[in-house]
Amino acid sequence: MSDAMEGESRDGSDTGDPPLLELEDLSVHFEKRTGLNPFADPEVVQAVDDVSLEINETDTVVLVGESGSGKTTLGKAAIGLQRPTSGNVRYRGQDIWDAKDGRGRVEIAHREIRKSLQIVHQDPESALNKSMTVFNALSEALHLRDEDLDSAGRRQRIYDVLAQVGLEPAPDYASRYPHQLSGGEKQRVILTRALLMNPDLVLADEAVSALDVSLRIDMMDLMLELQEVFDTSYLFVSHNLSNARYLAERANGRIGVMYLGNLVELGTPKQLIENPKHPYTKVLRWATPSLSLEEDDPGPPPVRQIDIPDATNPPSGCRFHTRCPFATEVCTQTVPRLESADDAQDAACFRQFDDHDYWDSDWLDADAADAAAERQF
Amino acid sequence: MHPIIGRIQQSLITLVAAVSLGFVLIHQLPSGPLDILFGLYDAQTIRNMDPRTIQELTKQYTGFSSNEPLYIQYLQYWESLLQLDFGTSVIYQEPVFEVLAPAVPWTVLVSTLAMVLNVTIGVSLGAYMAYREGSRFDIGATFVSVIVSAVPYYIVAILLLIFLGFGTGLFPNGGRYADSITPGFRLDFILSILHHAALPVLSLTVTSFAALGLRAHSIRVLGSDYIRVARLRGLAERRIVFHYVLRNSILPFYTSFVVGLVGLVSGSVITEKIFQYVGVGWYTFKGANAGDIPLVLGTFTFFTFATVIMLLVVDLTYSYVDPRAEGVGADESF
Amino acid sequence: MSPSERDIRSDAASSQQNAGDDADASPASAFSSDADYSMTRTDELRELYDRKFYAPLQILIKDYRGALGISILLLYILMGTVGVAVVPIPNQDGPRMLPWFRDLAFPLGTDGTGKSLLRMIVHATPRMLQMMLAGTIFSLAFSVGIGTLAGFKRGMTDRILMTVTDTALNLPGLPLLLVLVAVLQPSNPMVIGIILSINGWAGGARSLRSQVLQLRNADHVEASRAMGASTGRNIQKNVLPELMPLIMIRLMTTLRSIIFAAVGLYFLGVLPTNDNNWGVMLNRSYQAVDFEPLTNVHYLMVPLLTISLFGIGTIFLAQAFDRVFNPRLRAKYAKTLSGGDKDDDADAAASEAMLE
Amino acid sequence: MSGIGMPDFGPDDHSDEVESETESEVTPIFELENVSVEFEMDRGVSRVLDDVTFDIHRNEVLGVVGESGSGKSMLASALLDAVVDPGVLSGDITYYTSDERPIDVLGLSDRDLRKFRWDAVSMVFQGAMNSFNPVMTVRSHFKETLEAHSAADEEHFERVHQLLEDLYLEGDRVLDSYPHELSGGQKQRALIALSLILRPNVLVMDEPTAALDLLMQRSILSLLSDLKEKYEFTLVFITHDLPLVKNLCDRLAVMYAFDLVEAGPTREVIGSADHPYTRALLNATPNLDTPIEDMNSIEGSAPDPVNVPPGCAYNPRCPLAEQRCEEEDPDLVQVETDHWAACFYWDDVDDAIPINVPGAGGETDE
Repeated sequence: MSDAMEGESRDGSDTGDPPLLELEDLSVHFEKRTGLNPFADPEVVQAVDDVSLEINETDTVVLVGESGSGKTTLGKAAIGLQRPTSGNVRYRGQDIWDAKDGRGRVEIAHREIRKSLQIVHQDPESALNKSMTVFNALSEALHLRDEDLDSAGRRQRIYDVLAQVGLEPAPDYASRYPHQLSGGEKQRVILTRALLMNPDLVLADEAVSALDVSLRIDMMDLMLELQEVFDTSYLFVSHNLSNARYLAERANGRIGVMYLGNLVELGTPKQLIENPKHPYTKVLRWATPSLSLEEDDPGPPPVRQIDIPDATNPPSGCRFHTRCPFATEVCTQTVPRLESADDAQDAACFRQFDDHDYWDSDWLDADAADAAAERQF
Repeated sequence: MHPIIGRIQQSLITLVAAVSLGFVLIHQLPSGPLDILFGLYDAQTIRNMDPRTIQELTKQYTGFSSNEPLYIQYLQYWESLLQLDFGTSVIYQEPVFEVLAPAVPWTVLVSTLAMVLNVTIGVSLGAYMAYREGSRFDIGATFVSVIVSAVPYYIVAILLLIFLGFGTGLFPNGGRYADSITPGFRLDFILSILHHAALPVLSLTVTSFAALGLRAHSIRVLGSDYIRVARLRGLAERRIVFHYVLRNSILPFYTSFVVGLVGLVSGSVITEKIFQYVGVGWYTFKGANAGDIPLVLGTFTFFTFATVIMLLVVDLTYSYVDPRAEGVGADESF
Repeated sequence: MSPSERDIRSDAASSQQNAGDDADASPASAFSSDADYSMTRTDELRELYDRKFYAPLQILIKDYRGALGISILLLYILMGTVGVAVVPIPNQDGPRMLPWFRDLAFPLGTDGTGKSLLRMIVHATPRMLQMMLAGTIFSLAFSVGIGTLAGFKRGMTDRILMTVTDTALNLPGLPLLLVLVAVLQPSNPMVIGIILSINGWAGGARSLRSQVLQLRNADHVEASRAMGASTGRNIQKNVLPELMPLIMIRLMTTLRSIIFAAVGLYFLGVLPTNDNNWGVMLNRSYQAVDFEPLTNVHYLMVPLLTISLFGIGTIFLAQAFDRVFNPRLRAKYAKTLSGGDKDDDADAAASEAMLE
Repeated sequence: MSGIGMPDFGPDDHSDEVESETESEVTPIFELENVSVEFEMDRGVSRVLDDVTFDIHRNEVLGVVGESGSGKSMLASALLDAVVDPGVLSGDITYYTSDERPIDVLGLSDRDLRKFRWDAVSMVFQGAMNSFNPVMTVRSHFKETLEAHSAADEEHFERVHQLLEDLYLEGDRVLDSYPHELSGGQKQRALIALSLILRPNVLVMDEPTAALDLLMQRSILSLLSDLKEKYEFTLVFITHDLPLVKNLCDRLAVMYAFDLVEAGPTREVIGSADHPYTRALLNATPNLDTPIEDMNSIEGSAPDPVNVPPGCAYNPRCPLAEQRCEEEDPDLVQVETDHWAACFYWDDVDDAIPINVPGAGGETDE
């Protein structure tokens, strides 16, 4: 197993040419038409709110957050399946929606971009067409990549890749229908289909959480092995910090924490797990159960409110201020930027700057703050 | 409520479409609106009629004078319709409205009774078949339902007429009420009406036999989690059947039920012919048979109006039944 | 180095701008597999035939409803094509009102004018078949076309198409037909067929649209969109196959409704008819039946059974089609499909579901 | 299969003189003997619960851990004699009331069973999403349950509000809303309240938080331990997520291939597991503490209920498998005072498969 590549994490694009994929102030808002009266302006759900992120070659970024945090929407916007409301998505410097609409000078054709950004879904049941055999599903991928292989060559290519992901004997698996495969086998076929497109970036939308516990690590290892062979980057989406940590650490990538549409912290697994900066990352850290026998009872939830606020009218300023134990007046007024006070990871929270006027504005809930502080939270 | 506004909008569009279709069809006649006159006068008299009387006559029969530009004709057509002037019937030489008005209550009576019967039988039979799924009763009832829905309703009407009418004399062979009884608000008159309406109502009930549809939905509901939890909570079976199974299987059934209703209303044409039951359907048959365009168009407009009203009523009650309702217009699969 | 290995890496390399220096870092041995399975062209054709034709037919025949349904429909088609050539034109050469199964020359008996009922039934079939053909094609084309388009396109097109569909749905069936027939006086069976299904397609469009709406945001549709499949290809490959059961059942309902409407109009005497057909026979026969003693029943029963049998045939076939499109059963019956170690069929999958 | 025989309170190394105190503390509330569930398949009989013999102690929190397809949900349904048709439940299940009276659950008449369920033992399903009737308000769910058990009195209605408050839910707002108007977390908490209104002695929960977010899961679990203290009931928590229930459960029971393979106090089962599968599962569960190099998945896949491998069901995937494992199916053997494992070679598991969990060690006598 080739071990993780050395070298510090490649978030800075040092080689001058534009990063593989660049999201710049990306926002995706949905209009929800309420039934009351057609003339009232519809409620707007701010699923993703001005997020910027860069992904490089053979890079791995894992987005973590609760459901409703917009991580899947951001993922789909990044690979061009979801048109953003504002901001842009650039693939090797070329804005993909300009390419699609043919606006301005289009250097990389949309067809090219489309093929190099693929997706692996969470639920193996609905990600495979039930009335198509594995072979037909995979040859569809080859056809769409307009491989000029004759049918024998195509068959050979499919059998090779099936063997590669451990589905042996290949001809047997190739002629099966999805209902004749186990969950793990289906997920491997789905991964194969995406990789057959020879993509530069694969969005893995919770790709392992539907699998049995004992298969998850197997699947993540497989994805990382294939990352070497196919030189592809991964944008992994997960609500489970343990899975995220395993993948990011193995692939020497980064973890991004999403809350209610905002990217609130971005850094290496070591930085985020050992000394998280943003209070929400700490809450996620608390919520992730650990197997270690030394750690005793975690105590009550360290948030002022269990339920996630409604995404249609998110809280002002820092959106976590309604649940954050350390929230102060300042947090409700100004929106924190994703930046770093030191050379550690970026975080969208004023607490990292000790000269910020956050420190002299009063708590929203003093005893919650004391309780949290006392638990070295 | 948005869905209701949507529903009313849809009803208006349907009405306008029906009326416009009528208008267009009149112009499709071999020689346009004049064609109606040929049915009445021989070619000779028409040729030497002066144009003004021809205009008068066509206006009388169709509701618009055919020499005006098209859009004027269309507006006149609407104008006369809104004044309930549907033109004049060729075979009865009376305004279509006068011909149809007395017949409307009879058709409404039969359709409404059939609808009520259909709901009660269809729903309770369907629910019970689902509840006893796999039992001999279920298999037998399903087979009968399949046969019934495989046979057109007018064949069922004929069989009813022959075996229950001519054959055994249990029911009258046709007509709306016994000639011997003078109409009046008395018990014997009402009984006679019901006695005469029995067979038509029964045959119309068959048109949109709902049992099979409801059975399928009920079976799906019976398999869901909340039924299992309800049983674990020790709820009485009766409560589960009514408040859980029926309430939840009615919803998807509602939309397929509506299609059945439209079929039921338009089914009255043949049924009224078979049972000599003089309602709007009867006049439709008479008009179509004799090529009396104004009469047939009149009945068509009535049927459209009746269907639209019925669907509005159904839609209003629907949103009451299902709290998550977006109205019948929602894209529930049939 | 086995061909497949070089092929993969060269393939991976070609997509890389800066050809990585991975020449020697060959992937771990687990990756190299030198199995090559060449299949001749005929094998592929045999496999295609087997899966697309042989297996579905097997399923259909195995189910009694399928077998019954197919034989009934075939009977009518043969009657309308071969039967017409074999059975002579009916003429009034027989005794009047001869009951059925009395005389071999008139197996189904005769009508008031001495015409053989069997011949009348047979010779009425071709016009019915033409009506069915034209009406079904028109109706299915509209149902599938509008249903899929509305389901896929959403937004304004969806709203407009659905308004048109709802309007057609809300127009009362028979009165509309009567008006059209009274004005247009159609005589060619194809035209009549189309008129008969003028608003029949609406029900199908609505149910197909809701099915497409569900399929539209299914993961595998989104995955193939990500792979660059055009909307057309996506519909053809992922959406239509899943719609087939619904389309087939809608086809059967359309067949039934067209024939019933045609017979209804003939029964009302509204459609111009010179020769005999089932509706006219029905209309004349039901008035001829009298009771003490029970006579002329055969005259009514012959058209009645002919129409009902056709209806039952379509319903049985519709129920059987539901099974044909179930991939589990397709796998079980297809010869060329290996079951694999999960020699699976509906029961094992059911037991799996029970485990959860 | 001879299990651990009679539920003996055998000589445990606790000092004996406190007999009565430990006596009442360790009395079982449920005793399962050779409990099996079989489904008639045309390809043979599939046993989705294979001869389980086990005791559940009164007022304990028992975690039943197993991967999907291990039969753990079937065990939950068996406790309420609510196995889905056409499953056939066999063996005997004895429930002990608070005054130690044994009740044969499978022998109960329909009427008594209806009374027994929700009164003595109630259950929360995984799919909270559709455990509520979509066309009824939450309030009518509570009302009809109380009426069905003729407990629709003021005192119970008061308890409903109290329960909802304990679960951080505003009583009236939740009660008057329809299920589709509540979020996933709220629905699950309302379902827990609904299952506790008749003060059951045992609450069985089948993956209650699987569909919820991390934060909501952890919060519901900490709520549960408070509720258990306040309302004093035995909690049987069924999950595939071992770390989640580590702090909640007093004892853990591990299931594999439709049978119990290990059971014992939580710290022992995690710290010094005695069954190869438990150890493999511990090493395969992603978590934040174990270094990633030590994490590795389990080869092969769980068996299909119709063809369970002969002998010990785990032998195809077990590094310790010997000839004997392929022939005999091992019974639960007592390895510690209250710690059982179903493996012939349980004592050389230690060095064969080390547990890479911080704080875990080879110490066997805890």
